[in-house]
Amino acid sequence: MNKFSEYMLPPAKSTLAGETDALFHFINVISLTFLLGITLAIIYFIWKYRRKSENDVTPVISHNNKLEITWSVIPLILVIIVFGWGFADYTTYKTAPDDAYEIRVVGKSWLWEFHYESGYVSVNELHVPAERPVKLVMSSDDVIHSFYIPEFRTKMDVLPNRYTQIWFEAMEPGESVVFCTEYCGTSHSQMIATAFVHSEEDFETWLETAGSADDDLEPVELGEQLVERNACLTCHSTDGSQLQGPSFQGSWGTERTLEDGSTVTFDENYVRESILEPQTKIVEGFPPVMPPYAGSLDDRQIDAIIEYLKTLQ
Amino acid sequence: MSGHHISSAKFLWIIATSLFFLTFVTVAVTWINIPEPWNVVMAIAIACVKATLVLAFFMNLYWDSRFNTMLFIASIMFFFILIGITLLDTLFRVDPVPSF
Amino acid sequence: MSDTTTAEERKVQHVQHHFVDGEQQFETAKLGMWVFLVTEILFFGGLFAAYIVYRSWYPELYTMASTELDTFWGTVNTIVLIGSSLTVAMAIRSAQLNQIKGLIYNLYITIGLACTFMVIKYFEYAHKFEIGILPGRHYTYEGIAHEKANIFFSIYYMMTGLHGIHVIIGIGLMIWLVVKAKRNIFHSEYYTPVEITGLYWHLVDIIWIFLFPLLYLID
Amino acid sequence: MATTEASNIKKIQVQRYKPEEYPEKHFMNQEKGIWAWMTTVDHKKIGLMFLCSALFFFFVGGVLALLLRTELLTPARSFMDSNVYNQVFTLHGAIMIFFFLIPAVPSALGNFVLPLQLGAKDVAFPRLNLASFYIYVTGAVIVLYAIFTGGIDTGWTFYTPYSATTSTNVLLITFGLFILGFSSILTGLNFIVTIHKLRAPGITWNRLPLNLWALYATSIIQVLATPVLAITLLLLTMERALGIGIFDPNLGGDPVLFQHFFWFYSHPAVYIMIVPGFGIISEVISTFSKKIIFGYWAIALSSLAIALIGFLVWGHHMFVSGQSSLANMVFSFLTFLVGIPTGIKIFNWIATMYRGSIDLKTPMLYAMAFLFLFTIGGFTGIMIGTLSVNIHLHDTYYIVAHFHYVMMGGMAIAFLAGLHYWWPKIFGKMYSEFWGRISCALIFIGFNMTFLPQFVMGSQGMPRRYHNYIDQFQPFHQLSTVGAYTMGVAFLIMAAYLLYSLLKGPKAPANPWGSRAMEWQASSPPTLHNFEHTPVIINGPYDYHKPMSEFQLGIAGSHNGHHDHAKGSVNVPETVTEKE
Repeated sequence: MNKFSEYMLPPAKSTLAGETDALFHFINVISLTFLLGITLAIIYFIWKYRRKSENDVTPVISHNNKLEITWSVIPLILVIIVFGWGFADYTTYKTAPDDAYEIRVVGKSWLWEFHYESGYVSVNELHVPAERPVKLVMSSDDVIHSFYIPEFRTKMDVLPNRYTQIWFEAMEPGESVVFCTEYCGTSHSQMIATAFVHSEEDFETWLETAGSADDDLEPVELGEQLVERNACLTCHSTDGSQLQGPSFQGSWGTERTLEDGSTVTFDENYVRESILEPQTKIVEGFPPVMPPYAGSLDDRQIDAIIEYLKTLQ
Repeated sequence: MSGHHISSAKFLWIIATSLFFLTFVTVAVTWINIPEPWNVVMAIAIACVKATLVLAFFMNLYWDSRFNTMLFIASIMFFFILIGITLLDTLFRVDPVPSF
Repeated sequence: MSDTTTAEERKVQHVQHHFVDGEQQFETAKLGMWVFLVTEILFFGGLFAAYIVYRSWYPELYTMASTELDTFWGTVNTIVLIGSSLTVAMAIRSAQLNQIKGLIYNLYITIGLACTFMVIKYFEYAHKFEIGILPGRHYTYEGIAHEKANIFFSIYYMMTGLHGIHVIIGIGLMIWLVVKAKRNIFHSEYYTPVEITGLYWHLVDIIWIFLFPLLYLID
Repeated sequence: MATTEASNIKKIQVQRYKPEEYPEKHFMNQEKGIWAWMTTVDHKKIGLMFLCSALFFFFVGGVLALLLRTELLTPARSFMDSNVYNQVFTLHGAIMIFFFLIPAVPSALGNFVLPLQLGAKDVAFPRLNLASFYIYVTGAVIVLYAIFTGGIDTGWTFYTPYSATTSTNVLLITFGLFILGFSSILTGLNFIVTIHKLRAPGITWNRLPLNLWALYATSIIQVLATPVLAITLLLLTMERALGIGIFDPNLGGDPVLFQHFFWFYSHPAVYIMIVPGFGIISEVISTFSKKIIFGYWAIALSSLAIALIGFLVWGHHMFVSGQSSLANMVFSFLTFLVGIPTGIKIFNWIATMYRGSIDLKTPMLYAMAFLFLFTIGGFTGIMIGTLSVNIHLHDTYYIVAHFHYVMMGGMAIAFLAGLHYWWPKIFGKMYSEFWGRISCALIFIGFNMTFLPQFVMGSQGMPRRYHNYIDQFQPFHQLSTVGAYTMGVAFLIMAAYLLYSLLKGPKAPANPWGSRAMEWQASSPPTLHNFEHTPVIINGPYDYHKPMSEFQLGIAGSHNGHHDHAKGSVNVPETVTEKE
């Protein structure tokens, strides 16, 4: 039985996961016991009391109060236990420890931004320390998203008009996948991030060097990395195929027709404007869905992206 | 059958007059400043009395089959379920505040 | 009363085939109407719920915004609607007593009052549209210093608008009743349509009885 | 109630009326021509028209489901774009729920059976019944038109703010569903009034077939919940048309409030779908066990209890939506309470089979499949009603699997049980028992193959509504797709043998299953006015220990009867004029 629950669940990598798994297991055991009993009873009755002739006479058993009360009260007791257990765990999920390390999460269609206290912003990469409570304060820039890390057993909707929060404590260094689980439009299923769990020291080092790690890269190389890191490729391909947005391939220097019929040249100014304020000039035939990157990309990074785009001829 | 109760014209006029009077009262109480939340309570209470008058004597629930009254009460009850449980959420939200 | 059918025949000709008698048919129709009124109450109930939730969040908004609504005309409209409820009740009474003329007159007065209500409503709306209190994203009025002022008026327009639509439907039903009454279809044994339209009209009245203090009388 | 009965007893002269076997004239040929069908106020024809429309939409929804499963064979794009995929799953959900599940049992089968089981000639408001059908058609036409002019990609839940901002045809579709809601309301209204006012002499509340108790509970939900959906959809329509801002955070509104409004309808709507299924299962199990139902009142009242508590639990769809912890606690607790009456029903049905005379005909086979599948659906419901576990499982395939076990494994299987049970009554033809069982077994196997893997991948974290997925889930998805195809084949077999039965099937006797219920005392198919006499009921609908002759009584002389078999007089509670 234990094997069964283990097979069903992903590895438990946060301190709270064990609690959830135990309850999951408990409900499974009870349910399967009942299901087995019910199924066997059905099969046995079908065989034992099969119709022997058209004139079979059946006994008049209209009710049995004792029996009926028994099978009402036992499940009632069981579900109250399950409720209490679930609620107790839930309150733990809800109350973050005071010393939790705080990270801001912003959901945008269709990427996750993680803001650290140092001012560093990473896209689709969540870096957290192991063995230390981490609190995520989350909000959305557009529609409702939902932040879900299966291996941590934690999930919360990310709302556009309010802050929500979750907390967890990762047990050991490693990587876990982050999903968006509230349907948010076209590329909902590509709104995937990775949670990197570092040991305490590694995390400190990462945090210090995160902003400057790219300093010694060539602009084109940096641009390529940024395009990948910032989830541009969710909507813009580099091989000419058409996704939610126009492909980068062969775009540089071409004329683009906009929604209002006017044209614009795909040059430095247009790329810069489209990164910072994507909604102002939408190319004809594409939905206005790109989130603005103002605040998360600086001038040097934008220049690097421009250099990279120039190479995609 | 209870469905064919015939009210006298005088009786209908009495009900209507009380309704007019209560309308005046509900406007009048806004001239004296009753503090929150009692002004709301007052306004709703008067409205409920008026609604009850209409239900009982214009819509004949007073003489009608009890089941019809029950239906009406059920609809009010389910309205309270809708608003009551929704308020359990909307009044008790505790949102975190980002520290940076 | 010029038709040649005897009283006995008139008694039964309106009974549909699947009913035992007129009494059963009358009770059935009335029960059906009450069930329908239940759905109406929950239909408006959704709006009342939205009203209550937003009022509990922004009480100050409601106090500020309701000053834009004219209590005087609100009161007049309340009186008008209660008056029309009275005439509908009188109309049913006339039908019960076989006074077809009285029935028609009372229905005429009701229609008149309902139209009065709508005309007043029209002027209230027109005034608001003029100063920029338009529904939804078209809202441009700047006289209320609250960022959610548009939502109060969205709720206002939804509630009074839907109520207004119900009044218009009511007027339509009354006209239909007048036409039928003139064809001499109703009599003391058969006045089911008058009765159930009356129930509908009283409910419209009751909803206004609550809308009036909730929207106009917030001081 | 007992005192009312005692004071209302009156003596009625009765005689036995045996149903006419293989009638020459019945409701389908008494009035001919397309016009007679279009303008009919006969509840049986309206029920049939509903049945055809519901089956049509079941077919459409099923094809969409197969498209989805085919696309999900591979982790990346197989043959549909994300946008197309999103539209297809939205339509699959919306069509199955609003056009099949909700009307299939009440409006289609219920419409046909309800007056028959009451011994009435028709529903209380026949013209309203027809109006209900045309409102359904209007809604359907609007929605179909909207699908071909832009579609919709919001998911069937229409959550704001996505539904307020997406460029698809939300306005038209929500308007279509708004209209559709009135069809549901009118049917519910009609049923409530009919059950109250049009019962044949002798049908007291404790002789009401359990199917009618279930339909009664369903109607109450329809009448109380659907108006809230109507106003919610209207507000959403206005949100798109005018930007009223009540639900749209960009204009200052609150999206979670929309979820409250939406689920206030849509959770009870789950019971609109499943409770009538309970009614069918009660009828089928009793008939094919040839035994009095165990715990009549427990089953009857648990339907009402489910209907009532069903209104108090909508927030369990919103445990991670950002609603307050207090609301979460209350909703979770109430959710578990719904489990109790549901469990009671399962136990009562099994107890009914104990010492019965069980004949495993196709409808009974479906009922057994129902018991198994619905039990799984119920227990996984307990799992996801639990607050802490729900945090992990919310919006994953576990949820998808759970509600398919309840909706498809529960409701659709019950519908099929009902369809096969009443098929001879409706059309007067028998179908192939052999192919019926084969198809049932295939559906059972295919169903489990489709949805059991989804429990596993859901637990492992596979989110729902995903066009692309990470590679580790591929084996489960492939197994699931194979299962879906198996079901598709099974449904084709069913379509074939049912069509064959219509065209060339042997004629059905009036009461092929030997049931005691009222509808089987009419001929197959019933005549235009159901019964040529006024039926009188002196026994409960499940009193298999009493002779058949006591179930075929009618008021003596109310008909030019040619079968004058027995005459006598019985004491009958005067229910028709009974007051509450």
